[in-house]
Amino acid sequence: MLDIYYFAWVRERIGEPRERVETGAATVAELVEELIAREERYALAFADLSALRVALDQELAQFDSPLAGVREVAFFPPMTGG
Amino acid sequence: MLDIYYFAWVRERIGEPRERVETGAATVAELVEELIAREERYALAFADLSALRVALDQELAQFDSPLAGVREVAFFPPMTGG
Amino acid sequence: MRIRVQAEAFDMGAELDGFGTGGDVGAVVSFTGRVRGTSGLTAMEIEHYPGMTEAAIAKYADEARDRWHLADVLVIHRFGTLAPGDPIMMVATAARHRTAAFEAAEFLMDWLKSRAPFWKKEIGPDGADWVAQKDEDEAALDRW
Amino acid sequence: MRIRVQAEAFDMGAELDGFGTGGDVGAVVSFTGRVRGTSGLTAMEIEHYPGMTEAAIAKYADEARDRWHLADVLVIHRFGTLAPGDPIMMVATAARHRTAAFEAAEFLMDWLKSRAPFWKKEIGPDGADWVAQKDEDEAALDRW
Repeated sequence: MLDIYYFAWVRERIGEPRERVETGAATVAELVEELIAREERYALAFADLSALRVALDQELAQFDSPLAGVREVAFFPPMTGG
Repeated sequence: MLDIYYFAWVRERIGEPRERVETGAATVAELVEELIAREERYALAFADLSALRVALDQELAQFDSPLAGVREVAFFPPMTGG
Repeated sequence: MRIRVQAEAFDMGAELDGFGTGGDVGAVVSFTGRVRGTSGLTAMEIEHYPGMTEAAIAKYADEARDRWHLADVLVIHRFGTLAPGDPIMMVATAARHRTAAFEAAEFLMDWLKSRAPFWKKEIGPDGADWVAQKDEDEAALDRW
Repeated sequence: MRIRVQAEAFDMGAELDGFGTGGDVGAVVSFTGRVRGTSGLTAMEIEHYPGMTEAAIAKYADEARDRWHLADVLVIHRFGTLAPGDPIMMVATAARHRTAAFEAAEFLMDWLKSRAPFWKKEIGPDGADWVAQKDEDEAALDRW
């Protein structure tokens, strides 16, 4: 089981801040493909991966990063703190 | 009549913070020569002009700057504020 | 080292009271960011990623402390709904010399801006917009 | 714009209270210099040139304000006898964006350091020494 978090406009497009999924995806990219295949709102949120960032267990990662052992995935746009 | 001010170690070598002089010097350099000729303590204070700065009427100037119309001259080492 | 992620407002002056008063500190630099009340902005909403936020800030603060031998470092960042004029965040650095204190503060700002998980939304008369990352903010990281 | 040359101590936090709270200010940067208590230093004496000091500071503050479009600028510099840990001086700048606020504060520090008529003398267990200007401080002016 994997906890997925969404922030900012990704959260708004998906329509929820968090969900728990069962997945066999080996990488972040494979997980994204699974989600896109599910529903239109995911396709909308993940339409342009270059506009998105991903964190695995609260550390910034890449879309080709492996998911083995990961408990928490987060998708969000580039940060705008400060 | 010209007011001359001395600061920091220049003041300490000259032995006073301020004096009033009557001079016909046309430039700062000429004034310095006059002072050096006066007494040993001036020769000591003005031994190395590259270690000194000069201000005319409270504005930084050069040793070849003219003294015409100037009321106040100040000699001091490089500033160390901040 | 003082790191806080909070919804509450803070007072820049009060936070700096007594900051960096150690024996070997010659320079204290602070930066405070505020909500600008321009273009009819009525509010700013800041979302963050609890847990990751604190960890990311601690990582950059540690790095700044080690790299510039800081005697002290402070980072405060707010989330939630803010009004124009409100303080958003602040950093402060204490070092022996001014160059180190300035560089460390700018380093922290550049990293917090683009790598700490905060997202700003501007609420104005015509609706709400997520603030887009600026190319210059991403580029600013290259100098470190 | 607030410029003060004074013998009295000041409180960095209190001075920043309410500084740069104008509507268009997004960034406030402050620098505070303190007497370091290293090498057995027991006191620091700061001499200045009354009149010229205020004029020089006002000139650099004006220049910083115009060049970086500052909404506000503050400079305080002390003279007289200071103890280790005492604040020597501070500058603060308020601007729309962080880069302008940081640059203006560094500009002011670099000029105050080498062009405002102050001279520091360090008093230690072995006597008193006038602080010599550092080559790097003079060189720092070139970047502006």
